Amino acid sequence: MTEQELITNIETVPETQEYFINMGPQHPSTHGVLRLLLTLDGEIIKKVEPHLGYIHRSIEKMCEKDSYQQIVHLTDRMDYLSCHINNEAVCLCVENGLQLEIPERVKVIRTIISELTRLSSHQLWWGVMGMDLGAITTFLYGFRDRELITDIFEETCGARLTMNYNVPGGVMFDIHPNFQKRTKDFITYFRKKLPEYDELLTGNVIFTERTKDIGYLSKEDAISYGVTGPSGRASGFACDVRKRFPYSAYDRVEFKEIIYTEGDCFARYKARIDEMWESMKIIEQLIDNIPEGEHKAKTKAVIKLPEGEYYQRVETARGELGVYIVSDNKKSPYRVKFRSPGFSNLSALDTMARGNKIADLVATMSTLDLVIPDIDR
Amino acid sequence: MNFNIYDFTEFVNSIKLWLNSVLPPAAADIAGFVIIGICFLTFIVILGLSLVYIERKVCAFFQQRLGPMRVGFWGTAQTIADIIKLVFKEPLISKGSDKFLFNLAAFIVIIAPFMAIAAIPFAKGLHVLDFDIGLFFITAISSIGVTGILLAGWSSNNKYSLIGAMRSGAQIVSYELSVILSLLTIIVLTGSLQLSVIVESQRDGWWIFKGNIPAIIAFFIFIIASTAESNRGPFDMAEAESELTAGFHTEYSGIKFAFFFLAEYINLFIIAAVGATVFFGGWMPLHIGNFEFFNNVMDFIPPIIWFFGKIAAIIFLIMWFKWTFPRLRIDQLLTLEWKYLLPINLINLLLMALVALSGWHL
Amino acid sequence: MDNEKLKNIVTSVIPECEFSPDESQFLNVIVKPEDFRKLAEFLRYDPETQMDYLFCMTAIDWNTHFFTIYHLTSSVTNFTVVIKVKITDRETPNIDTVCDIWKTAEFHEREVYDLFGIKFNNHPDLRRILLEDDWVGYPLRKDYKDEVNIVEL
Amino acid sequence: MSLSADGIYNFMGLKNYISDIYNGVKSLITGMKVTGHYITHPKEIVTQQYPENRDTLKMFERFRGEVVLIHDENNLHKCTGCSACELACPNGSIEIISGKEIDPETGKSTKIIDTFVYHLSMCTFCNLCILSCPTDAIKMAQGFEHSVFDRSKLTKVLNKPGSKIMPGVK
Repeated sequence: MTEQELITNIETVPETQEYFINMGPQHPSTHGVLRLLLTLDGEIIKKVEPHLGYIHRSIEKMCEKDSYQQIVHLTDRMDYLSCHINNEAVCLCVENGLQLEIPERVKVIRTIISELTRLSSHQLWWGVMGMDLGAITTFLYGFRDRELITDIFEETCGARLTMNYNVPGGVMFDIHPNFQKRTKDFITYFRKKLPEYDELLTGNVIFTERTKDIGYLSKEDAISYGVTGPSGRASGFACDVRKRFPYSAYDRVEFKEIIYTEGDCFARYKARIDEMWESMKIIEQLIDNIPEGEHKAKTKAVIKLPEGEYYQRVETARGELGVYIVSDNKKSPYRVKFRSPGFSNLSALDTMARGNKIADLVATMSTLDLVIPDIDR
Repeated sequence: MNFNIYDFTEFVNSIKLWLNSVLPPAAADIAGFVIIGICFLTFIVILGLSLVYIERKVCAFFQQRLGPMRVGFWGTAQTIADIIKLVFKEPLISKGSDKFLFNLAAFIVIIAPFMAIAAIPFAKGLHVLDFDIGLFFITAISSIGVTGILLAGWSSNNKYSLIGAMRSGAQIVSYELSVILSLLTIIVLTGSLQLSVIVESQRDGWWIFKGNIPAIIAFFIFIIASTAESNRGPFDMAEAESELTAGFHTEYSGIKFAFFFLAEYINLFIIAAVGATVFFGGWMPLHIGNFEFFNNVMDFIPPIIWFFGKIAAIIFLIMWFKWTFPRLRIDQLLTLEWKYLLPINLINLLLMALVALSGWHL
Repeated sequence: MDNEKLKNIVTSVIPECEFSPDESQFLNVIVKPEDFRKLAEFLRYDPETQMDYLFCMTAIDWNTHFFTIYHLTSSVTNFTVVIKVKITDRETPNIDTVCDIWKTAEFHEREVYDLFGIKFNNHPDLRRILLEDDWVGYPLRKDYKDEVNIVEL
Repeated sequence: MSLSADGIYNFMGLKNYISDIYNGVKSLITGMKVTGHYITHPKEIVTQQYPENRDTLKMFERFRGEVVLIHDENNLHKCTGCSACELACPNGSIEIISGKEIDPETGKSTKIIDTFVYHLSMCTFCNLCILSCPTDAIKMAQGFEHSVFDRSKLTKVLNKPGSKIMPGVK
């Protein structure tokens, strides 16, 4: 072989190429019907391009036809893991528009159930996060503890997941007589079980290796992308609506806004675990001090909001949910916009996952805690 | 015919003699092969089914569940029902896949453990292939399985499968080293690769007790490395359900999927068997020095029960790992091997040589 | 900072903007599409305002015109302003993108494009985000008709 | 190599290396203790064997399983056919077909229900119909085993044949 031939031979050796992989819409770790188009170089991610809309149900369009009472139950179907908080957002927005004075009892009940919802959502997230990283046992433990909360919901609200417990002006029924006892029992139980979560996953050397310095999101990016909730706070973005714009009974309870500055998967994980402790603290402060009174303020059968625009933000388990209602003084709103936390959080995924491996993308996604119906609405 | 549960030598010999007496020598040999083959086929199928059942139950109890309960008493017939389902399922072959290699891969994967299992001593005299390189043979043969995994990933025409296969290749090449080095640590003491000799050398105590600290370290490295070699969690990068859907066997269905499934469990058995033979004395009962009475009581338990008991214990340990730990990432997996296990292993081997030379072992 | 001061700042940048009535929840500024980009850049980068967090972005169809609505707040000063951009062109509504100023706008603008048909000039990747690529029409417009999927009760 | 005390103890990073291994193994054993606890405590198993425990399974009284029209022992119900629930329902799962009945005593015609159609397949169990009912004629029952082989079976008629409105309910 001559030298020339050798050179041409070397040149014809195929170079490494980037290739595409479709992650989803059916994939175990996208938690629903999310499709990610990954551009990969070997196992290194070059680009993540989310394709949404597989479960788009046009909730905003449906709201334009429904009465204000009916809108509430649609929000159950957005972020189904923090359904009570979604309902609360709509109700607060409507009450705000009507200038309705809601009883203190309602505020406290709403806050307790919101925090229980947050706990149950985080428990589910913890289980699923472990499963995404390969520790399937955590999934069952997370669900085991969540079951007790859903039992509380079932007894008081009448359903386990899509509870629709709020109505504009208050809550649908008064709390069940067993509610306080069950909740207290649960808190004592879960205070014992939560350290187990740490033993099983948080301290585990494999887990920390898998999550530390993975999926980094800087504070500037978090604000710019609008990444809120525990994910945003893990990057140092103080975005807890409960602290910044207190609603319901959050102004009278003491709790810490969990802020980490690392911005990696482990910080997001820790933020959620710590948030569970804070939620329990909030519930303990309120559960014995539920004021007596009505469970619902008097409202008209047909609610008409005065002309104008109303914006209400609440803190769901995933971040800041905004409800923007534009009313033209009819029985259904003119335009409703739900600023869902998942939608904004997802948009930062590309920045976070670039340069990491496929396995890291899974970890990043699960620490973002995506709920697909929340993103697609 | 003289059947003795403590010593199968006479029993096996009498079958041989009987075969030779009724058949010409060549035919007798062939008949012997066929009988052994059938025995092993039955054994492997039963083994696979029961291991799947055990895994499901153990996993369920770790997770505070009950596991399969519907089919048969406590769900004992569940795996049989599963196999029936798998047999009747349509064997799909995806478009654009290399059909020949695709089909071949499933067989390579299952053949490797089939061959390896032949060299394992089940009890005294119950041993098909007892040659002087027995341990070497098992480690060599069982790593053929990775060829099947690579072929499966390559021929599936699926990028997930391909990534899984490549991961598996990298993983097995690395961990093969640790498995062999940790076994060598004990070979330093036995001085032989023949499995029957290794078992016999532990008549007065198992190597894990006799071999001082290096033997214990070697055992743990062996467990870790062989778990990785068999692609089980926390080292199941090749399947990595949450990342690669099902890795190299994404495209397989029906009975060919069952082959992959079965191979995984037989590999598990072989690992546990090798571990039990080398570190825990194989079928040898637990003997402690001069405690005559204790030793006699232990001798009363048949060797085959000892052997399977030890295997069960090791399998339980491996399952415990799988159902507790998160999965490693591929680069961490290689880091673990090359930065931790291999250096420790080499030093451990040196230590063991020192122990053997100075006679510190029992 | 209070509403009055912010009003003054905004007027100093865009003299011909309108403000909404006082009783509304946030300060509303109504600007023309051609002024919008300038105001957005100013509010984001001016050291006094530092509106670095676009927490909600949407549009409204008022039959004769569109509003694109930007809810802005600052993580430093915690002050909120709502910019409404009035787009009177119903046939080819378009407006400058802000997704280089607030990255979250990239997705939100795609959503608005998808559901209202408002084009964002200079947007890097303006495709439908929630609906299929071959969907006809823009569902959140008030004149949208879909005989098959929308059932009138 | 520096001769500081740390440098001597941390010979070539060996100390870090060993403490890495020690901490790693310790954390793994902590995790195994948790799972080990549960495998040795089979009494803490939380599985409920559903079809077997059907007899003892009792749903909470507020559980929303399906809408029923309350009938008393004389086959009387309280529904006046005002269709408030039909209006309140967000999904159109309630259809009330009303008829007229002429009161034999006064000769006035009153509105009564002919059929109370309930589409279970469309219901989201939001409870709005129950809240809107002025006479408390309907309630949420606890039945949850709704699966059927034929979808048309999910369209139910809630008023029993021959049932009448309770006297005095307006």
